[in-house]
Amino acid sequence: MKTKEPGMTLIVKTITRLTVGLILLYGIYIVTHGHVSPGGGFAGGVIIALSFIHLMLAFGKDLALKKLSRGAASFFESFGAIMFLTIGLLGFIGGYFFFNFFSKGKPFNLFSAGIIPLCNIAICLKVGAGLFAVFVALILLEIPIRKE
Amino acid sequence: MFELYVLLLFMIIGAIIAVEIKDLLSSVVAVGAVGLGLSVAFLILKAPDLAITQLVVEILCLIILIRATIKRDIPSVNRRKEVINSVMALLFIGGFLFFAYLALKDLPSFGHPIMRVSQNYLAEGLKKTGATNLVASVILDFRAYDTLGEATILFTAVIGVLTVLRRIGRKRVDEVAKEEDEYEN
Amino acid sequence: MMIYLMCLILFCVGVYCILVKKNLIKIIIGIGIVEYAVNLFFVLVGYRVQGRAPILAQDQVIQNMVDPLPQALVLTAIVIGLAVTALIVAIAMRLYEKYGTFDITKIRKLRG
Amino acid sequence: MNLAAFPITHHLLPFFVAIPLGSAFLVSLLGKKLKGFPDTFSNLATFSLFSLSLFSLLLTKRFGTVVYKVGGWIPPIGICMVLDSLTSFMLVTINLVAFLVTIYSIGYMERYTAKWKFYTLFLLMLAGMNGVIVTGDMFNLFVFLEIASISSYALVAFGVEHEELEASFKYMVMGIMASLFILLGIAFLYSLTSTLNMADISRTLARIGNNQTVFFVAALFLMGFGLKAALVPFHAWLPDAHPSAPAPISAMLSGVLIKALGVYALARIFFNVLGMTAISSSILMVLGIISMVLGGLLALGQEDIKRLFAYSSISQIGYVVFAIGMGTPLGILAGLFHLFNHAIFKSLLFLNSGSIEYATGTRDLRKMGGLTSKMPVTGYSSLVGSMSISGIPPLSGFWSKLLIILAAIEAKHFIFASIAVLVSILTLAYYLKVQKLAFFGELKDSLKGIKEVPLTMKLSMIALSIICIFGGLLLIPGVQRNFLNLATEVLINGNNYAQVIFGSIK
Repeated sequence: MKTKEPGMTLIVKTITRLTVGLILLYGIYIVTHGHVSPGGGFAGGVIIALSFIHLMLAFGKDLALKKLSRGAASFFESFGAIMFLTIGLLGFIGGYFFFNFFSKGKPFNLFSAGIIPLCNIAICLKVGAGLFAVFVALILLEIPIRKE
Repeated sequence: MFELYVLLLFMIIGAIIAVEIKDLLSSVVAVGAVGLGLSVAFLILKAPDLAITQLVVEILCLIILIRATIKRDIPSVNRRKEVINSVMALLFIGGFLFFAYLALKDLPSFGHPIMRVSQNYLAEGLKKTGATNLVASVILDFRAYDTLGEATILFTAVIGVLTVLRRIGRKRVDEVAKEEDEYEN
Repeated sequence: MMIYLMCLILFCVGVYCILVKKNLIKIIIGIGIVEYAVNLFFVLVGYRVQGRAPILAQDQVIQNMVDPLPQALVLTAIVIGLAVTALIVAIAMRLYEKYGTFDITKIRKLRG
Repeated sequence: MNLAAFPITHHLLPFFVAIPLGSAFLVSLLGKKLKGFPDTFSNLATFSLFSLSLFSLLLTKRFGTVVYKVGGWIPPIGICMVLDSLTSFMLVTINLVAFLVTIYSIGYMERYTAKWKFYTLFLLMLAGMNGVIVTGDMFNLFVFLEIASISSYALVAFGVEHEELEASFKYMVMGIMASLFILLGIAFLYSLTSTLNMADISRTLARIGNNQTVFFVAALFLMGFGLKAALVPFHAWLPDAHPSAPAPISAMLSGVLIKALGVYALARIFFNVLGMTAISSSILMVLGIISMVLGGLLALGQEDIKRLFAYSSISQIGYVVFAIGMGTPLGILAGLFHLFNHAIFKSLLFLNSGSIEYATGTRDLRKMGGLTSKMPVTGYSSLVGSMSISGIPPLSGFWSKLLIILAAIEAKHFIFASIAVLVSILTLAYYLKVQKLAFFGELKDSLKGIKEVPLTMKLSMIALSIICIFGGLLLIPGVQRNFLNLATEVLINGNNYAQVIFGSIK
């Protein structure tokens, strides 16, 4: 007789263990290659958030919160937002708000397109952390069953 | 473009099922099907960025909606038909579609957009921004200011959700309530 | 033309749902459908017959691309839709917690 | 990049959005840890925004229309921000009210939990409104409209009690519908003109001429922005949403939000982008008149003080839309003047109601009485606000209503003018009711122990009532020429907007 573990069955847990890293990696790939292939900060951010949510659904909330605590999530969220705004403000170096002040690099390379990859990373931080925070808040909302 | 018609028909039928079916969970699943259909439609319409985004957003929305509906409420939605309400809605929709039909006549026909401004993005996007994904060059360089707004909207919604889910909103008049509520930490 | 009209019919299905249904979750679903329809309409507007996706490939000259601008706008609109859905679901869940139902006819503390 | 061709002062334009956004992010990052940081920092932010908006008045006077190219892209390729006289007029109105309301919030919001969330959402709402006012791009307008709307949905539910959540849900459904109608309209407009820049759209539409699509788009925009402005067939959410919010937010919603998202956007789009026709003019006038009458009649029967004020907002917005809808120079001038005045006295009245709730814990008029003796500042400032909104000379409301009626007579709408006079009397009736029930008469026994509100709340109420008293001075020729007339000219100019914008791109 085992004590009841949080989360779903063994099959789900095993598969989750195998796939969650891949999902996270795929999200990071999508973010960093946003300027050369389809995807971008937003889609990648959602995928990264989904990988944590996946973890939470399979193993229960404690494990996922250990990997990424709520304080950290809200910190990353604000940090991503400030980073994006700062990139915009740094554009004043080139003369305009949101001016693409970085060197453009060689097309088709990972390090090209000036501020675009940086913006992607900022958005990814913001979106991933923000959506994770929303999801955790919704999960933790315990609704008492009421009898009228 | 035949497949697009089939797909749209599928989406409309899925939407009608989602609207009319009694069970809430089935309804949510049906709307998920519509969303996935939309994602495929984006792919057919040559918008891979949107297809990826729509797909992941759909998954997230479904998880949130299922979380909201599962084990809640009696599945039977109130059957009391409010005839007047439906008739009014149908009248509004009829009028809307009629005027929309008139308006659509004056639009450029499907598949032949004018692209007066967009020509510049296609022609100069790579040279001026260095990004080979022209959609990325539009959202993060030509129209980066919009994207700032978009990121802010998401930020607003997150703060909004955390605000709405607070356990206690008001302090009682003479009570010195603790500042932070239980959702904080 | 026909395809635009079908897209607007999808729009109207959503509007009908919002106007007639009395269940919070159904209303949220209606909003979702309307969002889909508007996003699809925007992308349809930018489609070009025999067009290619607006992504350049190495050593290849591609002509006749579809319009990238509506795609960028719809990307923003999808995010807005997600944000709105998250917030409205949160409010609906709080309402469920307070009233014990999703039925809007039973949630009536306010008069008008 | 040649900076010299572009005066350095023009670079302040993005800061109308960047300051509130940056402070919102910082408040959310640090506000939880540092006590008192949200209060001071938010007040600093709104104060600097107010000073900037005053400075922008000078800027438009000196340079005329300023067009700022975001990212250095020439419109219509990139997004542009536009600062013309109407913009700076609206900016002054919004940021003035926002500044005074944040001062008030220091004291008032002690009653609620999680103050930093309040300030974050408040600043985001302000950023959204400033963004809507400052932008020159159609889709960008939509994006910032959504920022302002979404934060207001959350703020309406800030108290998380039954009524607040319900009102917020209702408001949210209506608001999302409105946004989606607007987005559909933008999609049609983009397909027709293949551009998103407002000036460019205006130029293209003038070339295309009359078109069924434009008519449909106008209808969609009327529905969308009409919902945001709470014109009468679309008003159902307002009397629930505005009273449910905390008092400073009610003041912001009724005072400036419905004007920035509704009236300003309607005026800008109908006058400068789509072009005003006789039909749209008469539709706006009729909607204005209906809102005026219905709002007034419904207000008369209310017992809840904030609900009464909310219905009164519908009525007064009716005045503004009616006056602007006339399309004559005097009409628009009167409409804008009334918009400014209404922003001041309606926020004053909502702040008063907040003070009453703060002190007595009730919003029911029947449970009040004789409050002036205990709360002199609230009592007298509310007297000033009430008399001003009902049009008692020499307070500011009198002058704007007089101008509206004169404009109606000048444009030969005699029936509408007489209705406006009658509604003005109606307004006086229900505000006298408020004064009689709440502030005069016998002090109820249950209210013996109440105290006047804290200093910060008093300060902002006093400031607002002083502006109410001296608001009429804006009609002094010198001031009027620089503040109101210039803003009026922008709307009168109509489709010439495009020439002005493209003429001032450097």
